[in-house]
Amino acid sequence: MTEAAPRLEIRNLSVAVGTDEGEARILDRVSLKLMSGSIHGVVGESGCGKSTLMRAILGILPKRGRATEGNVLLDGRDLLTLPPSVFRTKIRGGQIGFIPQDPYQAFNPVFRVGTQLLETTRPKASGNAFDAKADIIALLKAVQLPDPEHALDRYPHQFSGGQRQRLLIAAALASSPAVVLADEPTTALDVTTQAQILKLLRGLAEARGLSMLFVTHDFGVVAQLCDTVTVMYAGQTVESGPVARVLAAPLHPYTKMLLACHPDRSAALSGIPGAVSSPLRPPSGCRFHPRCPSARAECREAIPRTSVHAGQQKVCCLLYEEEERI
Amino acid sequence: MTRFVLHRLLLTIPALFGLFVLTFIMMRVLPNDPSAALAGENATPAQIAAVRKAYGFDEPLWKQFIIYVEQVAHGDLGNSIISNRPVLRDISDRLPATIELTFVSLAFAACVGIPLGTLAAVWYQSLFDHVMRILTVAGLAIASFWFAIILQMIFAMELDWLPLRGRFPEGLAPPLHITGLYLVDSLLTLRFDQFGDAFVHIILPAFTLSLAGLASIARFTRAGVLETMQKEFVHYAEAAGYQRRRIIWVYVLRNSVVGATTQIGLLFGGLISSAVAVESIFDWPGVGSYAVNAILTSDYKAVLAVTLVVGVIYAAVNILVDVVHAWLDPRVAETL
Amino acid sequence: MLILKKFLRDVPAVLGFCIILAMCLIAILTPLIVPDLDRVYDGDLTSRLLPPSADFWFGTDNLGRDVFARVIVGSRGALEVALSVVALAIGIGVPAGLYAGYTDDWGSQLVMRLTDVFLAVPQLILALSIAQLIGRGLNSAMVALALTYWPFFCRTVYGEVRRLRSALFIEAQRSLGASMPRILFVHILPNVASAVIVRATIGMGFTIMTTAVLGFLGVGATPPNPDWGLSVAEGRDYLPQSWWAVTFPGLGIFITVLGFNLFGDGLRDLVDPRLRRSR
Amino acid sequence: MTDARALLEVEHLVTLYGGGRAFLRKPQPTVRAVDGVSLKLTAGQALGLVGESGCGKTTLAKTILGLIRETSGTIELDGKIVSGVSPHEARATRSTIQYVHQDPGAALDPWWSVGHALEEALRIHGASDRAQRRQRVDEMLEAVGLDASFRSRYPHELSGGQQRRIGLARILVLRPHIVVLDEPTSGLDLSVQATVLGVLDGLRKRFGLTYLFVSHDLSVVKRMCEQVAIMFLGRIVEMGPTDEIFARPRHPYTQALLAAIPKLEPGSLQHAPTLPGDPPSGSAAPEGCVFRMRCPFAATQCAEARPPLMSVGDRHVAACVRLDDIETITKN
Repeated sequence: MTEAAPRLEIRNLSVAVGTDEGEARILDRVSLKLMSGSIHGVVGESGCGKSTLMRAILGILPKRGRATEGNVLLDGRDLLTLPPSVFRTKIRGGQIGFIPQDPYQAFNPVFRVGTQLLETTRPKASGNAFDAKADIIALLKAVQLPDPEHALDRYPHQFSGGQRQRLLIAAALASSPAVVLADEPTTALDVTTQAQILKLLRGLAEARGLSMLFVTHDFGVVAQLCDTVTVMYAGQTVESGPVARVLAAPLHPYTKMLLACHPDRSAALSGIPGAVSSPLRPPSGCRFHPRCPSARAECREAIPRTSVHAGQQKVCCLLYEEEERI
Repeated sequence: MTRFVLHRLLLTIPALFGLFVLTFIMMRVLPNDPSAALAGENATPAQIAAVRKAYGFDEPLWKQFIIYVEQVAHGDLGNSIISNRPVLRDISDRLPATIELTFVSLAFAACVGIPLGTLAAVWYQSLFDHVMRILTVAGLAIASFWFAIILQMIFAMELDWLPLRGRFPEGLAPPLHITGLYLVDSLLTLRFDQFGDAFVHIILPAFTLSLAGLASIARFTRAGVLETMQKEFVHYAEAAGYQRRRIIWVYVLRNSVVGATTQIGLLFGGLISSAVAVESIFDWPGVGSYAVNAILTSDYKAVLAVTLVVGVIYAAVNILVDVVHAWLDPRVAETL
Repeated sequence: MLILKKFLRDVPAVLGFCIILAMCLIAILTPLIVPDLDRVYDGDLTSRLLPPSADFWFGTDNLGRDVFARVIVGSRGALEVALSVVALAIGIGVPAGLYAGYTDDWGSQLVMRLTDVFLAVPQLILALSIAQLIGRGLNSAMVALALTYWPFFCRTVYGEVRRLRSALFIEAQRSLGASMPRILFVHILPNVASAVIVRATIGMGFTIMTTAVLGFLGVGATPPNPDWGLSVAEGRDYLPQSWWAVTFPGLGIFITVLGFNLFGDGLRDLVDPRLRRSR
Repeated sequence: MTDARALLEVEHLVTLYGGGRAFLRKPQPTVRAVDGVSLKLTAGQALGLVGESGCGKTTLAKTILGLIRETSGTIELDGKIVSGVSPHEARATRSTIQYVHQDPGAALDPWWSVGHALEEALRIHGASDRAQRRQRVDEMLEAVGLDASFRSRYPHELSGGQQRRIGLARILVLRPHIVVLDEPTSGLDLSVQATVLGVLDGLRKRFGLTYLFVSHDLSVVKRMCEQVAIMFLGRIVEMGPTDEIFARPRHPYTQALLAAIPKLEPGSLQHAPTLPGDPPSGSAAPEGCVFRMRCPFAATQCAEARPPLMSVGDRHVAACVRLDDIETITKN
């Protein structure tokens, strides 16, 4: 199988954060690939490490957090080895654009929108403020914000939630980034607004050939927006592949159970028994084994390897390792 | 914005009127015999009776109140027993000195306190933060009158680096009266020698006065910055690639200062209170030392006039603070 | 118990608590520490302005009185005054604040406008003129301070009650059908108490300071009371030679106020852990 | 189900906020949070109340509970009129209706243990026997799937799903007939949400409860409720049996809401029509049909008068004057 080089690749990334009660191993050998010009979804429930993954890619891990192993490769270059100053000037707001979760909280309420949107272009702009402003206004038109010419002089509270999210999308695109990271950008919005934003993102991605990593907890959103998907559980990647395949034929027991909880699928209201384990004392072996109905004795000890199915769908589970061997 | 200022002004009126009534009550009700109090300590019964007649104290209380209102409406707060001049005139002569002193102290406290507080928050729980915490708590625990005397003892009496008291060298003519503020007037008339003289005189009182303000500005700046740094928009700014220095010194600091502006009013109250003792220690010819003299000489009219005037100034400062707050945070004025 | 553990980790607050404890002990045990009250009130004119020595630890003042003994006895007075003032202010301010916060009628408005009037002038200025008018002396100073301090408690309680009244867990009580008095006394009052305690602790320090200022200006305690503020004023004329007569009473104020401020800060953090959240 | 009696009947309910003007302030516009709502709750059934933020669904729920006083209209509970009284009295007469908050963690007194809080609910209602109270509390903890050890826990020690169960247990000890559930699953993970819904379903059967299920999530309502009412800007625009509404939505707003849900079949959203604009705020309600500003089918006649709820099927009503036109347009 010859593959094109991915735009962004996470390879075996582990992140630990020091807390008062000891070291929390938030991410454990996470791997995923974002191909150029595609949208890759990262799905998981709270506590699965989605936001830590985002912060690791952006180089803004919390003070006592560090990547213990692995790489974050952007166009083949390992971001983790970059000095912080390069990270700030070249990567964040440069090669990586970021769309935050809550448009209501992401703006500083006492500054005009224009000041904040133009802030990212500050360090790079070669002195031509007029150009930067014209560029942003063009982007505001692209994100279909009403009255884009005067938007920059207004304050955040004068915009609705959907409009603010459009502003933030424009901000993320301002530096023509190689990769856009989106952190649950529609969770805080109403369902009709969410539909607008999802359509807008899909349209922008197609028109501009964006490569986007889209984090969410909602399989429905993934189905509507993404080309490929990675499912995470308790800091580990459990399954990945093309969206249509994963949704139609999930392999990992966790993916199966999570999909079964979706209102479109479930007949009985069962849920997944138990709770996500604490990253302070993660279970040995496969982190899902305490809640897994198909768990066996080996699952406690053995760390599952990744096996590939039908050429595209990857799964981390002992059940399939054996299958492959046979 | 005009609506906001107007609204704020009108809100102050009931409080000031209340204060006005309160001073009247204090004047007529609290002393056992206001006539005796007004006539002075060694007055004969005949003199007291004369005073009672002259001031209308034999009239019913409500009538006295109307007379009082009329007097004040004409800008007449009575004459000082000591100087025998209208107290309002005395106070207005001394007001510039107090304004100069409190303004310099407040400016110094803000210029030093805000950066220190911000740094303490940025270096949260570092050695700097801990030392700052101890120093600021200590700064708030020092009695300003005592600190003033200790500074006088060290820098004026022992070391003789700075003048012991006063606002200007004795015997020299003060700067030409333009604003009444020596530092400003001397600069306006380009008399830099006078500016130097005024400056060395203001150092000790202004530093004493600013100590508590500096400590509390540093403390609430630190608290404000810490709170703001938890906000989602700071995380977003980081992720979106704003410069860290700009995040802290522009975005976070402005929000923290906006949150803290309402504290400045209280701070100013503390400043005026301390100014009473500090002015009298340094013989600073301001309203504070005037108030102390009035109290020590039982000059009732003067004491009450000072109370009223300080109330009006304090209200003005608080309105100003609110207007600045509304200007810094566009959401405030829009709620009205 | 968790709260106690958390408090013990806060070293400055524990230090503050120890200072307060020590001050209280000294105040209670004054008769044992200073058995001879002559050294406090009368003194010996033959031993005027002596520097600190083994006999007079803090030296003597212009009337030959033992500065150490005066500072110790002064602590008792300072604590007594502060305690009475704060207690009086709480006695007026807390019920007024509860009433104003709990009701929405004109009475509530009246109380809050009254606090506006008292807060329209800095407390010390108002206290000065009231004390002056009732007549000089420690008692009138105390009355003046309490009369001008209650609005602070009233405001605190009012704000807390209003905040809690719209809190979700109070609304839940209402939707369960709890009566208003029950909500007020069972749910709101315990939550308000912590805010009042914090205010009272910091208020103790603040009042000790203000009393000293009044004493210094000659409106509070009268000679020969060993009041700290008054002592500083009396010693001022003999500077810079007899520095001890001014320095030690001032240090007394400083340490006591410091103790209350540190402890109050720690208490506030304990009650409102918002700022202490680790990042 | 013809003999099903109406346990609760709401007629032309209106709740206004704001209004009037204070001295030197901008006149506060009156917000018609609930604007002439009529609905019936049938004993033992669940009615879903769906709408986007700001549509007035929570205000409607709180007005029915009596926490907010209605401006006009009547509320009939068990055949007795209970409206027209102050919030304080209202909670006493409507004690068979109980309310579960959206954020049950914040609805618990942070200083009180779970057991204490649950018993407090009983104490409010005069249950003086201590042993009886304990027994009842344990019983309800068990009913929501928690064991008695939860008595001694504090609100901050509970997970999101547990907090919701405690919130349920707290009102269940009072043996209500009608339970108002305010966004009972918002903010929960899918796997937890499914368990909470399971508990809710079980409780309904076990205690014969009637639910008023307030939610913005149509897919949850679909699974839980027999009846659905769709709200927009203070008014009910469509109401009827759940199956019917999901299969044949008639009002353009309902159609848009259903189309906007991200479904699991990839690409379905791409072809669905999107609603222009943002959810409106209550202050600027236009004349005539409130939805016409965002409606793709709006015509001049929509601005003329407020459209009444018209029957479009078996107990299925919709408030739109162009229902027939829309049907022909969408068919072609």
